[in-house]
Amino acid sequence: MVAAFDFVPAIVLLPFVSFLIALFAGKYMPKGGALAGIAATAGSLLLSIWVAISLLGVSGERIHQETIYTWATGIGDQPWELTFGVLIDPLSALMLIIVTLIATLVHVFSLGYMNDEGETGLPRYYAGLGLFTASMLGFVVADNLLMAFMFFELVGLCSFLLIGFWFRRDGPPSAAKKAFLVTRFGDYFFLIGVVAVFATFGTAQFAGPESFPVLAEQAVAGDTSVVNTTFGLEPTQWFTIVGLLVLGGVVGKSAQFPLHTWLPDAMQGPTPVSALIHAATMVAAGVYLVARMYGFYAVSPTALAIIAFIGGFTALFAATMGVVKREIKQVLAYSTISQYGYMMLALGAGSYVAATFHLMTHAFFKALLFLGAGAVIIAMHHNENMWDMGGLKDKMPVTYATFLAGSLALAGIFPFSGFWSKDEILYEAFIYGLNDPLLLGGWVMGLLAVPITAFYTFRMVFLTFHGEPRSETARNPHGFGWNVKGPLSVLGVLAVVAGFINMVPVQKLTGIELDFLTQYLDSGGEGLTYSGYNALLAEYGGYEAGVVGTEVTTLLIAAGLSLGLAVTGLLVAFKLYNVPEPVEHTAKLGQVKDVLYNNYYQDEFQVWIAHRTQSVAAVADKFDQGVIDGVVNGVSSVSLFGGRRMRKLQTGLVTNYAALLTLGLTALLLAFGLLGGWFV
Amino acid sequence: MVPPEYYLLLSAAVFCIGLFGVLTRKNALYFLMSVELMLNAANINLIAFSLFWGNMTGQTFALFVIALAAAEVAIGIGIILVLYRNFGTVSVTDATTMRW
Amino acid sequence: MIIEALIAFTFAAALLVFAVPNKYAGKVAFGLSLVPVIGSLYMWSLFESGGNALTGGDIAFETIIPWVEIAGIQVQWFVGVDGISLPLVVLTTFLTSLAIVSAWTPIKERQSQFYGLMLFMEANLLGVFMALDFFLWFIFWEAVLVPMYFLIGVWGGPRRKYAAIKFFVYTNVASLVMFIGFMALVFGLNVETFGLPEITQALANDQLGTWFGIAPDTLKLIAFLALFVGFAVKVPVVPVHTWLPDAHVEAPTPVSVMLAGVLLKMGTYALLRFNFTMLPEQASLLAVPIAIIAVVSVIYGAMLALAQTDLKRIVAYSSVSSMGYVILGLIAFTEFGVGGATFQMVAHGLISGLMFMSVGVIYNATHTRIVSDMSGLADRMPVAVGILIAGAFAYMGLPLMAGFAGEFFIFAGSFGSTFLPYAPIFTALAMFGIVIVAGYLLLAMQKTLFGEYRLETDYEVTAAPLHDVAPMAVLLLAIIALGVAPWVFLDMIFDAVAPILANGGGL
Amino acid sequence: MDPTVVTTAALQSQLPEWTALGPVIVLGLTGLLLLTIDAIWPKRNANTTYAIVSAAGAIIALGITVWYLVAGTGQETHGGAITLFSEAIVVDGMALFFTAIFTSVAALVIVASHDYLKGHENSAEFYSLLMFATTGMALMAVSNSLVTVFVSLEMASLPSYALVGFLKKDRGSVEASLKYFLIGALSSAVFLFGISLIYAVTGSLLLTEISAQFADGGVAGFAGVAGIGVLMIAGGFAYKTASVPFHFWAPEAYEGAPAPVSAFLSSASKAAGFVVAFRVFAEAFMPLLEVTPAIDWALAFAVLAVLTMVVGNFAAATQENVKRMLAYSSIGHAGYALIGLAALTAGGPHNGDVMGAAMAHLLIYGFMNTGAFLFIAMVEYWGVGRTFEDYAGLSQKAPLACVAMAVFMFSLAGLPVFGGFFSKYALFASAVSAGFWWLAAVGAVTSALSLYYYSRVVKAIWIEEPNGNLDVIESKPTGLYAAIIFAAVATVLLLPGFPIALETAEAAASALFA
Repeated sequence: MVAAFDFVPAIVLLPFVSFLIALFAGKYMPKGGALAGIAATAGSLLLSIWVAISLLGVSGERIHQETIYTWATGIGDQPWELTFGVLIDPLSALMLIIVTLIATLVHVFSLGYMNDEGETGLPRYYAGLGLFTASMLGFVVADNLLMAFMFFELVGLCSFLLIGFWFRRDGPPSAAKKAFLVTRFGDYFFLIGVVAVFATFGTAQFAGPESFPVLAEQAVAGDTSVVNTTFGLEPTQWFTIVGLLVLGGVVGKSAQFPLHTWLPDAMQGPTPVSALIHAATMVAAGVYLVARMYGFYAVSPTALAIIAFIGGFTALFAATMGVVKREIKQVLAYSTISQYGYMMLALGAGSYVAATFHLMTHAFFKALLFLGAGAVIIAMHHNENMWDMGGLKDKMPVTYATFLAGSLALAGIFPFSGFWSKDEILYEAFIYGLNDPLLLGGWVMGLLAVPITAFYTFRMVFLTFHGEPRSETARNPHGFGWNVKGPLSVLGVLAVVAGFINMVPVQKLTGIELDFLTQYLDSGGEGLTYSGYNALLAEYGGYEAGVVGTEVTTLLIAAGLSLGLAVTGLLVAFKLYNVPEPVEHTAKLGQVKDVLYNNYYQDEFQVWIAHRTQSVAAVADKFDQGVIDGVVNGVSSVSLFGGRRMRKLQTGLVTNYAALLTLGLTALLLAFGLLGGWFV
Repeated sequence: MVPPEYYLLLSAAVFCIGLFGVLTRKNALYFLMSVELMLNAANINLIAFSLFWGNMTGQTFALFVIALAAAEVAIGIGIILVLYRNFGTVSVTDATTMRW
Repeated sequence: MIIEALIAFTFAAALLVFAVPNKYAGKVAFGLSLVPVIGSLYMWSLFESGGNALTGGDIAFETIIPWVEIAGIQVQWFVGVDGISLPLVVLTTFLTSLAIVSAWTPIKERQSQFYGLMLFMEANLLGVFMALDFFLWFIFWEAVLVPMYFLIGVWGGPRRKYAAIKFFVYTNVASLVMFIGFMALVFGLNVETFGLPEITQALANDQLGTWFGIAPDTLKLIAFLALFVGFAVKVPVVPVHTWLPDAHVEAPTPVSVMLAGVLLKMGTYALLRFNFTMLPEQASLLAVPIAIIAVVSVIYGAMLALAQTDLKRIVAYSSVSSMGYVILGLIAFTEFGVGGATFQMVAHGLISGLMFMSVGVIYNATHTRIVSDMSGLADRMPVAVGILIAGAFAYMGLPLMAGFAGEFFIFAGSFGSTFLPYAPIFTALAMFGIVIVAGYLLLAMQKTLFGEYRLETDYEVTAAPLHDVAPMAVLLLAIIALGVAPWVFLDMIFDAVAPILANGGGL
Repeated sequence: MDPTVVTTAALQSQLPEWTALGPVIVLGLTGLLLLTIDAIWPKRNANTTYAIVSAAGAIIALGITVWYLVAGTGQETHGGAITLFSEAIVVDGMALFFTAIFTSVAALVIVASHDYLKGHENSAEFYSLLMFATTGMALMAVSNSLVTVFVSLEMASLPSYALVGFLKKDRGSVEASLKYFLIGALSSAVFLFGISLIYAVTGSLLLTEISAQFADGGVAGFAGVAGIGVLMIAGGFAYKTASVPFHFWAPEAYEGAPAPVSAFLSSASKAAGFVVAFRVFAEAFMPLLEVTPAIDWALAFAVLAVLTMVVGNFAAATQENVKRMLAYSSIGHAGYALIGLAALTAGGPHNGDVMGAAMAHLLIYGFMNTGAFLFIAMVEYWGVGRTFEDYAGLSQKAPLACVAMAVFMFSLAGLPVFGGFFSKYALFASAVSAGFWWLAAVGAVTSALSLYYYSRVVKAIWIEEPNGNLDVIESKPTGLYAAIIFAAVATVLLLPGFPIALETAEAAASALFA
C-alpha cells in the first residue's frame, strides 16, 4: 500500500526542484520558471492535504516520525546522531497545508504582479520563491532542533535574496541586509540554544521517548541523570535559560520586540514575497518553532511567562506604530508584528491550540491583505502612499470585497476568522492570567491592542477604497487579470470561513462539538498532544484556569470585551476617515506623533549600535596597525639599530683594529687570569 | 745561571715594546719593525728555555722563526710598495676606503 | 610507496613546469596538478581508518627509511596518513589545481616560474601533512615558506617586498621558537628516533626525565608554550596575526587562495598533532588562556574585518576570526570539538579559497579592491557575483554548506566541554562571531555588488571568463557537498581523534 | 663491506707510509709546476693552461684524499693515525676530511678564476699562490707539533696576503691586503709568543708531549705563564678563523680582495684555522681543563663564540654592500663553528659529536659560502655593481645562477630545505647534549636574524625590478657558472647526503678524544 507518509520528503523536494529548474533553466522557459513553481507548490499542497487526511484515518498512524538521512554521527558509547528526519503530526500537517497553499497562491499572484508588469530577473525570483518554500517546508517537517535550525537559517537566506530582489536600487539591498542581520542576531541565541540542547540532552529530537522534551520532563520530575546541566544549575533554571536562548531565534524571525525592526523595512521586497514572508514562511517559523517544542517550554514556566509578556507587549507596541503610517504595506507590516505578538501571548499563556489557530487564520487573512495591497499597488502604478489613493472600491470590486473580508478578520469582528482565534487567545490569557500577574499584564496589553488594530485596519481600508480619488492614478487605476483575482477570491473565502473550524466559545455555550481543530491537534502521538501539554503545564508550570463567576460568564466577559473594543476602534476609524476628503489627524497626537512616526526611535537606536560597533572596529584597527603591528616592526627596527651600532666598531683605521684586538685579548687574559686564579 | 723568570720578564718587556710600537706608529715600516720585535721576544723565550730544558727544539724553532720573519717582511714590503703607489703614502691610517 | 610517488611526481612536475615556455605553463601545470588530485583520491578510496597515527593506531601507506643520526637521535624518512591528515591531503591537491586555474587570468609574466613554484609548494605541503618524523616534517614545513616568499614577493602587489619579508621572517622566527621547544622535549625524552608516534607514546608513558635541572612538568610546559607560540603565528591568532593581512593583500589571487586555504591549516594541524596530542595535560593547564586567545581572535579578528575598506583585507581578517573557532574546538578537547576543528580546517580551506578567488575575479575586472570605489557589480558579472554571494553565505555559516558543519561541530563540542572551564561562556562569546561575520560581509556586499552600477574605468566591465568562474563553481559545489554530507570526512576524523581524547587522561 | 672498497683499501695499505702525505705533495708540486711553466714559456695569455693545470692538481689531490678517506687511511679502522717526521706530522681522518674541504674549495675557486682573470697579467702567479696557500692549509691539517703548526700557518697566510692584494692597481684590493697583512703579522707575533710560553712551561713543542706534560705535572706554580700562552695561541687561531675580537681584518679583506680570493679565504682559510685549532686544543690542551687552577680555554672559546655570532650577524644585518654583508656573515659562521671548541668538556662523552658537527658544518659551509662569493665574483666580472640595489632583478638575466644564489643564501641562513640546516642543527643539538644549551640558544637567535639579511639578497635578485644597470651583462662566463652550479648542487645534495658527511666527521673527531 502506498502510504502518504512516504511522500513527505517529496513535499519538500518539489519546490526545491522548482528552484533548481528556475535557477538553471528559468531563462529558457515561458514565464521565467513560474509554471514549474506553481506545479511544484500545487503538488506539494495536494500531498500535504493527503498527509493531513491520513492522520485522521481511523487505523493509520497519528504521528509519523522517520529518520531519513544521517548527517553526522559521533563515536563512543552514546554517540550523538545528527540526523535529518520528518515528523508529521497534526501540527506539522496543518502547517504544511498553510505553507503550500499560500505558496501556491503567491506563485499564481506573482504571474500578475511580476510577469505582467514586465520585470526582469524572473528566473531569480522564482528560484528564490521555490527555495523559500522548500526551506520553510523542510523546517516544518523537521523532527529535531538542529534540522529545524538549519532550515530556519535557509529561510533567512531566502528572505535576503527576495527582499533584495531589486538589487539595482539602494533600498532593497539595505533592507535585505538588515533583515538577515537582525534575524541573525536572534539566531545567534538560537544556535547557542541548539548547542546547549545537545550538550544537555545529547539529542535534539522533538518527539519520541528519547526526545529532549521528554528528557527534560524526566529531569524536572527528579531524574537528573539523563541531562548534563551547566554551572551546577537546577534543571528548571537551566531549561529556562536554554528555552530563552532558543527564544532568541523566535524573537528574531517572528519580529518580536526588540528585534522587529527588520520587518517593516522588508517591505522593500516585491509584494507577493511580503505576503509569503508574513503569512506562511519566515515570520511564522518563529511561532511554529515554539509550538513544535512546546513540551520543552511546558516545563519551564518562567520562560513561558516571558514569552507571553513579550508577545503582549509586541502586540500593543506594534499596533501603535501602525496607526500613523502612510504606506499601505507599512500598516500591514506593523499589523503582522502585532498579530504575531498575539500568537506569542497565546503560547506563553499555555494555549497552544489558540496560537496555532491564530497562526492559521492569520496566514489566510494576512496573505489576503498583502495580495490585496499588491493588487492596489499594481492599480496605482506602484505608488504605495494611501494619501494618494481613495475611492478605489468602485474600480476594483473584487479586490475591495476580499480586502474588506480580510480587514474584518484582522480587526477581529464577529464572525470572521480572526475573531475566533483572537478571542480564544485573549480568553485563555485572561483565565490563566487571573493566577499569574505577568500573564495578566500580557493580556491587558493584548486587549489594549484590539481597538488600535481595528482602528488602523479600517483607517487603511477607508483611505484606500473609500472617499474620493486623491490622485490621477487613483482615478484611472491599472487593470489586472485572473491571476490576481483568483488567489484573492480563494483567500477571501478562507478569511471568512476559516474561523469556523474551532468555535470553542460556541461549543462552551451550546455544548455542540465545534472544536475540530482542538481535537485534531489533540490526536497526535504521545507527548505531542494538546492535552499532554496542558497536563505538563498544570504539573510543572502551576497553570490553573481562573474564572470570574462561572466559566460561561468569564467567556462572555472576555469575548464581549474584545469584540466591543474592536468595534469601538472600527467606529473611530469610520468617523475620522470614512469621509470624501479625509485629512490627517496625527497632529492631535502632538509629540507622540513624532515618536510613532519614528517607530519609537528603535531604528535609530539600532543604527546607533551599528555605528558604535563600527567605531569600535575602527579603534581596533588603529590599535592593530599601531600597537600590535608596531611592536612587530619595532622588534625588527631595534635589531637593525643594534646592527648599525655593531657596524661602527669597524672604523676603517687599522691601528684601531690593533688596539681593539689588544684590548680584547688583554681583557680576556685578565678576566680568565683573575677568575681562574692563575697568578696566586 | 740566570733564573728563567728573568728571561720571561725580558721577553715580555720586548713584546710589550713591540706592541706599543704597533699601537702608536702610523708608518707602515715602523709597524713592521715593531712586529719583528714581538717575534724576537718569542725567540728569546724559545732559546732561553731550550737551554733550560736541555733540548734543541726551541733553538731550531727560533731559526725557523727568523726565516719566516724575513719572508713576512718581504711580503710586507711588497704590500707597502703598492700601498705607496695607490695612496701616495706609507701611513697605515690613510687607507680607509672601506669601513663599517 | 604511493606517498613517495605523489610527492616525487609533484616535485618533478614543478621542475618540468619551470622548463615549459611561459605561454603553455599554466595549462601544463594544471594538467600535471590533476595527477596528485587523482592520486590523493585514490589514496582516499583505499584508506581504511584505524585510529590515530601518533597514538599507536594504524598508519596507512606507511614507509620508514632511516636517514641520519644526529646527537644520538635517528632522523627518518617516515611518512603515512591517518584520518586527520588524509582530508588535508585531499584539500591540498584539490585546491592547488583550482588555484592554478584561477591564476590564468591574473598572472601575466614569468608564468613558468610561477606555476613551478605553485607545484613545488604543493609537494612540500603534501610532505607536511604526511610526514611522521619530526625532522622530515620540519623540513617540509619550512620548505613551504620558500616558494611562498617568492610567490608573494615576485607576483604581489605594490608593497609585496615588505609583505614577503615580513611573512618570511615572522613565520621563520616562529618556527624557530617551536623547533627549540620541541627539541627540549625530545632531548629530555631519550627517544631513539624523531618518529612522532614514538615521541607521543614516550610522552604518554611518562618517559620524560629531568633535563638541565628542569623538572619534567616544567619542561613540558615550556615545550607546550614554545610550540603554541610557534604554531599560533602560522594559524594565526591574535596577537601574532599582523603578517597575515599584509601577506594576503599583496599576494596575487591564487597565492592568497593557497595561503588561506592550506597554509594556515598547517598551523592548526600542527597544534592538533603536537600540542594537543602530545601534551594534553599542559593543554588542560592552559585551557583558559588558550580559550581566551581563541575568543579574542574570533571577535577581534571580526571587528578588524569590519573596519577594513579593502575587500581582500576583509577576507584576510575574517580568516583570523575563523581560525579562532578552530582553536576553540581544539581546546574543548571533545570529540566534536577536536573533530569539528579538523573538519573546519578543510571547510575553511575551501570557503576562504572561494572568497579569495571571487575577490580576485572582481579585481581582474575592476582593478580595484576598495569597497567605496565600486557599486552594483551584480549588474555586470551576475554569475561570478552569484557565486561570491553563495561563498559569503558559506562563510557566514549557512547550513548545508561546509562552514556551518564545521562551526556547528565545534560549538556543539565545546559547549559541553569538561576539559575547558567555563566552556559554555567561551563558546557563547565565540559564537558571537557569526553575527559580526554576517555584518561585515553583508555590508561589503551591499556596497560593492548592489545598488546602481558605478565604477570609474575607461573600459567596459564584462562578465568574467569561464576559466575564472569554473574553479569557483567547483569549489562551491565542494562546499555544498561537504555541508550536506560532512560524514565523508568526519567519520575518519572522529576515528583518528578518539585516541587523542582517550590520551587526555579520560578528561 | 663493498668489494671495491675492500680492493682499494688493500691497494692503499700496500703503499709506503709517506704516501699518506700525497695530497700535500701533489698540491705543492702543482704550484711549483705552474712557476716552472711560467718560467719556461712566459706567455701572456696562458690563463687557460694554468687554470687546467692547477685545477687538475687540486682535483687529483681531492681524489687522493677522498680515496684515503674511503679506504680508511689513518683512521680507526686501519690501524689509527699515521705519524711521520718524528710525530711532527700526523695523517688521520680529521686531516683528510679538512684536506677534502680545502681541495674542493680550491678546485671551485680555480675554475671560477679562469673567467675572472681573463685579461689579467701574471695569472700564473695567481694560480701558484693559490696552490701554495692550499698546500699550507693541507699542511696545517696534518700538523702535530707547534712548529709545524706555526710554519704551515704562515705558509698559508703569506700567499693569502699576496692574493688579497693581487689587483695591485685597485685601491680596495691594496687596502684590504695591507689591513690583512698588518693584523696578520700582529696576530702571528701574538701566536708565536704564546707558543714560546708553552714551550717555556713544557719544554716541548710536540702536541702529544705537551699533553702528557700537562697531564702528569699539572700547571701548579706556572699557571699564569701557561694560561697566557694558551690564550695567546687561541688568539692566533681566532685571527685565522676571523673570530671576534681578532676579526677586524676580515670585512675589509673579503670586501677588497678579488671575489674568488674572498671565497677561498672565507671558506678554506677559515676551515684551516679550525682544523689546527681543533687538533691543538683537543690533543695538547685537553688536560688543562681538569688541572688546578683551571685554564678553562673552552669557556674562553665560548665567550668568543657568543661575541662572534652576535657581532657577525648584527653587523651583517645592515650592510649595503653584498660582499661586505657576506664577509660579516662569514664571521658569524665562524662563531657557529667555534661551538665545536667551546662545547668541549674534559672527558665529555659528546666531544666527538660536537667537534664532528662543527666539521660537518665547515664542509657544507665550504660549498655554500664559496658558491655565494663566486656569485659575487660573477657580478664583479660583469661589472654590475656591489650594493643590494645594483643586484636588483639579476634573476631576469641569469636565472640559473640566481637559483643557485638563493640556495646558498637560504642554506647559509639555515633554512631546513638545504644542507646548511642539518649541519647547524647538528652543531646546536650536540652542544645541547653536551650541556651548552645557552650557546645553542644564542646560535639559534642569531641565525634567525641572519635570515633577514640573507633574504635581502634573494629579494634583490628575484623580487626587485632591474633598474637599468644590467645592460652591461653580455656573456655568461662558463667557468664561473659551472663552479656556482656545482656548489649549489653540492649544497642541495648534502641534505640527503648529510649522514655521510656527519658520520665521517664524527668518526674523525672522536678519534682525537680516544
